Amino acid sequence: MEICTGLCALMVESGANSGLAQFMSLLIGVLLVSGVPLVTVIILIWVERKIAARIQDRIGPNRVGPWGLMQTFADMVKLILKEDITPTAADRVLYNASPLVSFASVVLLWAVIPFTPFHFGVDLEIAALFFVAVASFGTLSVMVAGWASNNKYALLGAFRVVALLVSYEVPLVFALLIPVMLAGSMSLVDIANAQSGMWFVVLSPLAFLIFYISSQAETGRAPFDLIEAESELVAGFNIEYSGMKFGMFFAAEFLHVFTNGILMALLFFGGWKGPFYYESPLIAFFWLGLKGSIIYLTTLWIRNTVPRLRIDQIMAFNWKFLVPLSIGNVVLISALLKVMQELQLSPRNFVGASVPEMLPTTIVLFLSNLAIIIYIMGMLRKRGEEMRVSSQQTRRAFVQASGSAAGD
Amino acid sequence: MEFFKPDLLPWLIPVGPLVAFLIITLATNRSKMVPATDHHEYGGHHPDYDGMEVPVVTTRSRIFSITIGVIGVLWALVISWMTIGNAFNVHHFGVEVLQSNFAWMDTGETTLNMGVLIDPATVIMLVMVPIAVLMIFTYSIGYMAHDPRQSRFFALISLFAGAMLTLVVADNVLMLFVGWEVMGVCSYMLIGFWFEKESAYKAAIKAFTTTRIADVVMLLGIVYLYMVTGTLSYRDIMYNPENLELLVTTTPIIFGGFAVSAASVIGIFLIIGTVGKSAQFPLHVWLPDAMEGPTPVSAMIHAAAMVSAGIFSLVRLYPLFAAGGDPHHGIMTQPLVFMAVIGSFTALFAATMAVAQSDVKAVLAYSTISQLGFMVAALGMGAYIAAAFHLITHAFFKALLFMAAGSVIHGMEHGEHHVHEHGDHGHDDHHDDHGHHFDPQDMFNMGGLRKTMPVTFWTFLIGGLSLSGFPIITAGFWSKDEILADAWLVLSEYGSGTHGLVFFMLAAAAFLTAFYTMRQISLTFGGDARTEAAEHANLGKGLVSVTMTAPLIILAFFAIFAGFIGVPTDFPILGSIFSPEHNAFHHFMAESLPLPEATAGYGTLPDYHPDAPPFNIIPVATSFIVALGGLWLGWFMYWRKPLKAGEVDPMEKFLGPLHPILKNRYYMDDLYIWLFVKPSQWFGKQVIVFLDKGVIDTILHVIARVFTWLGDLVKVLNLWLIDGVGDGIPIAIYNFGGWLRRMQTGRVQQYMLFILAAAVIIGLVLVVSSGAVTAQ
Amino acid sequence: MLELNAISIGFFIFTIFTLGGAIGVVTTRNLFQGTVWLMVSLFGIAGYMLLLSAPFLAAVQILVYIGAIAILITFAVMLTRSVTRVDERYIRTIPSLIGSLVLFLILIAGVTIPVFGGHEGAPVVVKTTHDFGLALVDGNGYVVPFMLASLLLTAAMIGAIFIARDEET
Amino acid sequence: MIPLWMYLAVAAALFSIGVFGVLARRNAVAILMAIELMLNAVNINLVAFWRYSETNTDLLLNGYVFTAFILIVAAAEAAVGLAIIISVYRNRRSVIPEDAHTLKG
Repeated sequence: MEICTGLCALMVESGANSGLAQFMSLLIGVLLVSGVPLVTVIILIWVERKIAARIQDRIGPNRVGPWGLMQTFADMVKLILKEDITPTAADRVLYNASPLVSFASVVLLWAVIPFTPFHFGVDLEIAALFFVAVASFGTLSVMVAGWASNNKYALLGAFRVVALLVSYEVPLVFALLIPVMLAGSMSLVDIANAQSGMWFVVLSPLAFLIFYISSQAETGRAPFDLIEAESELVAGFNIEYSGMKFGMFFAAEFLHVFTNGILMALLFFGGWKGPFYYESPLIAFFWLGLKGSIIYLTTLWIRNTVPRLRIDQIMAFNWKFLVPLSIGNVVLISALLKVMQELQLSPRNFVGASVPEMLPTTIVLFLSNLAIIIYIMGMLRKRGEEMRVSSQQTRRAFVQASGSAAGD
Repeated sequence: MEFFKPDLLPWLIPVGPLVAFLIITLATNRSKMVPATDHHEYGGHHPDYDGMEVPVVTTRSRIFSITIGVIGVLWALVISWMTIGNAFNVHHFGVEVLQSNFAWMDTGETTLNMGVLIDPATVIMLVMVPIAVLMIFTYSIGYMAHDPRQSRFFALISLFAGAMLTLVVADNVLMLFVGWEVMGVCSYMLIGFWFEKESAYKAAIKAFTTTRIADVVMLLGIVYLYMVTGTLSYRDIMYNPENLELLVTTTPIIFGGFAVSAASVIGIFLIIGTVGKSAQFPLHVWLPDAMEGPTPVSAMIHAAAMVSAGIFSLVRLYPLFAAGGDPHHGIMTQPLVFMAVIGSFTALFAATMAVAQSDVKAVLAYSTISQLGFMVAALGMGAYIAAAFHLITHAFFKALLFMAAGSVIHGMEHGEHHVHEHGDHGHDDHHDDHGHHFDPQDMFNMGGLRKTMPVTFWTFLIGGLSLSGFPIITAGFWSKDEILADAWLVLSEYGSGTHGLVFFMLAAAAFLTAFYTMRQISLTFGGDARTEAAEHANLGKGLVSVTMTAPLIILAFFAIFAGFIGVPTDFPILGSIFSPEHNAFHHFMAESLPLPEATAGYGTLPDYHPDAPPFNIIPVATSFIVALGGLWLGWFMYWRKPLKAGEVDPMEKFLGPLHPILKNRYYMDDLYIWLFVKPSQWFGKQVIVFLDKGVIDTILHVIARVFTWLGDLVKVLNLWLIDGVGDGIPIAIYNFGGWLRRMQTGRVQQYMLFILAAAVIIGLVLVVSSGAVTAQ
Repeated sequence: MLELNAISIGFFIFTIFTLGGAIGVVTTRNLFQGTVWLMVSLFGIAGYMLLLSAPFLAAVQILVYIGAIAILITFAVMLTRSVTRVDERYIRTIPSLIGSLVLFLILIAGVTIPVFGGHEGAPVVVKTTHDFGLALVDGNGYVVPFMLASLLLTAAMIGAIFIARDEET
Repeated sequence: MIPLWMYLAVAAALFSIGVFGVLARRNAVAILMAIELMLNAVNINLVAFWRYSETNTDLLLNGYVFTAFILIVAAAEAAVGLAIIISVYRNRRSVIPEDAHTLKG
């Protein structure tokens, strides 16, 4: 921000129209902020490939540059040089526009992400809402891409994606409401600041879990990766895309995952809070990056180890489990918060407080969340046992039947 | 609870029986259809029911109805006692009373209030009515045990009791009248309860119409009272000297020429109401016929409720009757004279008829009329308290007597049934052999019942002695003695005139009372059985007989001891035992009259607070003589040498040609038939022949002709004028609609285009006009 | 008259978005493209709301219109795809065009000619989203309409599901 | 600062375009989209009036709140409208309101 205002002043001094200068400097600020994710994604692709390889007992990229660091640049060059195909039956405008929208929807998110307490694109008072709103662009781009390709598989993939994204947006938003309620603000800066005493992940682990699962689905990573579902849909909605257009979808997905990591770090893990974060913006930025990266790594871990689910399983899991759970969680926490507000125990009273001051609040909220989790776990275990028993019975019946058949 | 405030509690008293009535009527009155047989006691088998199915109440409904009815009465009893307790807590009760009311409707300048009032008169009724009613209910459990309509019976007597209690707690004449009329309806339905019997439904109609005549007159009195005073509340009229004086000084419009005051006219009108309700001469004819109802109903009507209500209303309104005169100093007003004449005449008149009756209940019915005559006469002499006293004691012993008589009848029926079952001839041909129906109520069929029904005998004896006024030990003696004492006071101090005769007439009536009572006891219980049925008469065993004997015992207690609350203070020996300071009943009751201080300033009003009549040996001796003499004569004629079967009544020989007259009730019924019924029938017939068929029909026919002709004319007009117009308009509308419907294309966007066009036109108009306005 | 600054430049950009998108919606032959044009138009309107310092409304506008309604319309377009290729775009083109134009002229006259209410109010102090949230749950504010609106939405959703449900399933 | 009338003018234009779309388009979905345009024109007006004309008392957020409610109503309307369109389509294989004129006079 300081850079923007400084630049603006400079331009006005050098004789430019003040309004125009303002506009231009804003434009430059926007470019600066969106530059961060653009650079990040280049590294991310390498990291992802490397880690996936290690988990799958491979080496991963190792030829281009030291440890294969330059592999991404090589790929970029390849993608740019590739022939840019537009199918003749496709809707030309939309076909070309959708990768842009897809990538833009992720980059737009970075506008509200505070890198340090004082370095951010814009501190919107509705940042959380902005996050949800912008996420809908992602849905849109997928839809448009699938339709504009004029390809059967692409359209089917697009339908699946839209169903998935729209469905999982519900628990996502409900989970997002919890930190908003705890902090009493939708601004990400305020939310991060409210966690100086205790991270919200401790106050509300359930909300974090829901958010984590939903965002995994939102980004379309395994076990929710039936967007692509290579075995069924060949490549999903982007089947007709090639060259840099495909690269943009690709990059957008990778970036989206990392962005979600950063967002979770901000919402649940105190953002840039860490030892000495106030000493220098770089240290604060380092903590944020570290936390985001750890979360990112866990998602990678999950992606590479868990098998894909069927669409009906995904939908049932969402509508029959996650949505009721998230609604119940919101209702319970909000009622609890109202009571605690009366008792002067609400987290809002402890913005910038230390850990001991925050302790009573923490204990109450954590225990309440724990109670729900234990209840849910018990329910799930019972259900699982029932299913196990029934499957065993089926198997036994089958074995008996075959055994008797053999006896005859 | 708001309702447990003493002032509001009386509202709850009638609620119990009334709710019981509703519940029984709506919920527990379930019947099942069974083929009609002789075993159902419809008060006699009805020939029309042969081969038909008749409704018989189910056992469960029977039990529920009984339970609910008894609970309702118990409720009334408990609340009454609580109310009485509250009343005794009130300081200077009588001047201060328990009351609450609310405005029911506005009638111009005045407001008609509904409310409850607990004053001494109410309290004594609340002592008597619930106990008597409860006894009657208990008795009915057994008495009606085989009746196919027992639920209905309990519903009706519950309503009856509720109406009576409403009447008792009412604080105004209108509410009293409401209870009064509801009782009239109930009495109609209960007297005609066994409507299969022709005599029963005729008796019901007779009772209803007779009392209605009186009620209409009474309503006139009430209306006039309201017109003059603008209120109907007892306290506002009877306890308010201003209103009383207003009544006395007002000259009525219609009877102004007869030198009477409004108070007199109203009083006489109201008394006529009582004459009907309490069966005084000449409207007494309904009451003996009312014996057609079940015996508990007779007890209800004659003792606890209906006739008492008549006397109670007179007691209530007494200050009105006495206003303008001074009965304690020999100045009698017209209503008092009216009451004295009617009452004393009725007392003697009914007593003479009673001696010649052979029906066990008819004797009691005439006895009731006679005793009510005593009370009315007492009121006519200003013996307000004595009347109330006799009302209470009479209620107890007359209820006892009726129920004992009912037991006797029940026992006789039982005996007859027994005879049939064990007789030589078969059950079926019994009716063919005996043309006439066996009458279980005829005393000449009885005799010797003291052996088979000892409890009934002893209680009947107690009741009978109380009725006769057996000296000292019975309640009847004390109350009757007080009436005679008052009558003697009037006679001795103010001598001649109409009131002079009262004492002698009442004394004669008392003598006859003792005589016919002893006659009845002797014929019923004395000697040996005159028929087979009487020999086997009993009440059976088990719960039924208990419910029919227990009330008798309880009432017998009251029939003896109720009198001791009113022993005169200066009566030798006993006075100092029971009334050391003052006559308790007298002292209590006198408070419900206006205080002397209150009426002192009003010249036309008497001193309402009389002292108890001083002790005088003459009336007491008279009481002794008439009671014992009458009893002795009865004993001499009937008990000493009991009648054999088939032997004629010694009275027939003794009275000679007078006996048929008395037995046929002085031919009063026939007289009424010739005097009223036949002329009205004749008149009705003439109306049919001349007025209806002759005059009205002719006019109608002419009018009809004219209109038929007119109709033809109009029809012609109709065809071308009205039809032309009437058809033309719809056709025009139809055509227009057909043209218009082409606009209705069903295309929604076209409609919207129309809307837009309209909006644009309106917008243009607005723009142009507001632009023009602003431009100026 | 109008100084050239970020806001005015934004206004013009958004105007192009809004009106261009709207014209696209009513003129395009391809309905799917129509939905995309609709989104463009709605995006412009969200921009207006940002300019009018109602960022919450802007975000909700995007969330609800682009994220929900437009997607819904897209689905409807695809579900009714077999007949969406209607040869004639318009019916009653001329009367509709005339009517719309007259309406537009009247409205423009209303808003521009000062006589008809072209009143210039000074921008007032801006309320924040916080105020808005408080007003929605305030007993003196809009809590009853708010609840009614939520009820309406629930009812509409249930009704929509009921209407669109396949009879066989 | 942008004057109020500019917003109003844009809204008027948008509204008129919406009206044209509603009246002239044949496809029901297109009509629905045009209705959305009209609603949004109203939204612009409401927010603009709120921003420019509302007096600054404590709780006066009428324009703002109205806009929010219109969003809600629009969502409900779109859901129900599309449901009806799909239902009609299922029954008549047509999404053209002109064809659904059973109620014609």
